[in-house]
Amino acid sequence: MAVRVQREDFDLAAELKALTAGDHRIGGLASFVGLVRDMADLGAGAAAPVTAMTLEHYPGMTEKMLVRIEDEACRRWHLSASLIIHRYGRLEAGDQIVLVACAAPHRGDALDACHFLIDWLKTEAPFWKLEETPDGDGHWVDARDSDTAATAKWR
Amino acid sequence: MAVRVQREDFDLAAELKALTAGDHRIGGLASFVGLVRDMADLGAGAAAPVTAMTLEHYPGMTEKMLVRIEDEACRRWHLSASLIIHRYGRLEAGDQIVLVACAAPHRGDALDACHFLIDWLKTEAPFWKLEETPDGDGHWVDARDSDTAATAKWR
Amino acid sequence: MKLIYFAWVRDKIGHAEETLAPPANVATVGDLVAWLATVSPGHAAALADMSVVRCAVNQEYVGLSHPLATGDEVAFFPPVTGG
Amino acid sequence: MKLIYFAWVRDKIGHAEETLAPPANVATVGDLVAWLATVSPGHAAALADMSVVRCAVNQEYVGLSHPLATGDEVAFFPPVTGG
Repeated sequence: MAVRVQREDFDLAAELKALTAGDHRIGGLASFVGLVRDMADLGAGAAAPVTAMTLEHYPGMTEKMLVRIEDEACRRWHLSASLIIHRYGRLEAGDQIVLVACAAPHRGDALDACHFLIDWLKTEAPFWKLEETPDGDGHWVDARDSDTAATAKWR
Repeated sequence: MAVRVQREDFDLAAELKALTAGDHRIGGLASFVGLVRDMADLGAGAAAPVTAMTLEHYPGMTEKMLVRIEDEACRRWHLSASLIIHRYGRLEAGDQIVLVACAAPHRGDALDACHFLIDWLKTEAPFWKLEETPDGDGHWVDARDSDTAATAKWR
Repeated sequence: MKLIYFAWVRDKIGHAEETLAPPANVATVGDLVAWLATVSPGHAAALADMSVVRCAVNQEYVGLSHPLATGDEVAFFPPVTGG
Repeated sequence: MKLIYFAWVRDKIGHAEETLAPPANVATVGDLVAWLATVSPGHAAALADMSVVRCAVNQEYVGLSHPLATGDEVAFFPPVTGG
């Protein structure tokens, strides 16, 4: 069970390997990586190109919320190990933003907990995205109703 | 969209990296890795130690079923890329058995398709596990009702 | 007709595949199962409970009523346990 | 009282944090929002529509009726968009 909030990129391979290393009770490892897309959804099917984004967060509260979300996952599912890494700062299209990974004796626990963590994190962890468009403008990404709905299904 | 059935281990990092490389429309990458557990479920909470297992399959039909399952996922969700790797032969506790990975513009598609693929594969792809216990005995793993139920929810 | 067996179905029958020529009145998978049970005690034991045996004809899952044709590849095996 | 602002709330107010001493009749978050709107046009603009502003007191999400104490760390920000 671990949470990291960092500016640096992460090595997906090394993180996943470390999560299961030496624990042969683990039958499944589910993971999700969020990546910076080069297009922003503007709603109604419209999209705009994005060259980069800056992720801002609330130091202290971020870690507190991520630990709480992870604790909640451990209460709901039987997990052997879990990891949340969330980056902040300036990221470019294709860059990794977030990693959520859950290892468990049974695949259902790993898969459901992983899905729960990313849905919950999206509506509870204090991060904000400022997208840069090619004309040099920056605009703050609006929270999406679909994210709120995704979290609601776990309540 | 790719399916591989192989005796050799796979490099999780390299596979995941290749799946998203260069496609900046991808916003999420969901993956599941199945690992050989050192304990077998005997039902009713009982378990027995397992030192290794041998995975047998039906060459030809296996690939055909995996391609069909992957096609079905692509019909149901908007995916940018997907990959199924399933090993056969003798594997030891902690070894990787299977990788399912889905990349998509939106996380929900990647997560749901990944979950679907592993559930469906478990009841449709012609693989059989022979578990070895420390006393040298081998026994064929029984299909689990829970796997059939997991697949049924996607129908 | 090519017959292929996997896992404990193969263990009970004693070999992984064989080529057999069933009599002309074997028209379906169910007929084939009944006839195979007369071939050897191993075949009979392996196919005694078809609720735990699956059949594929030409690499497609089929039921007992599926019709058979000359040259079919017919496989019998337990419910699958991969993943 | 330490006040912290993020994202477009900060952009509208013009700075990321400040220490203010609200009058004694500011007992809740709702009171604080009303008082802050009098501090500057930027504050007023940032907090004009509290349906799109979240508040955390001492790093816990709270509603407008949440009571305030001296020494609280109060943060205002838009709905979160991480992940």
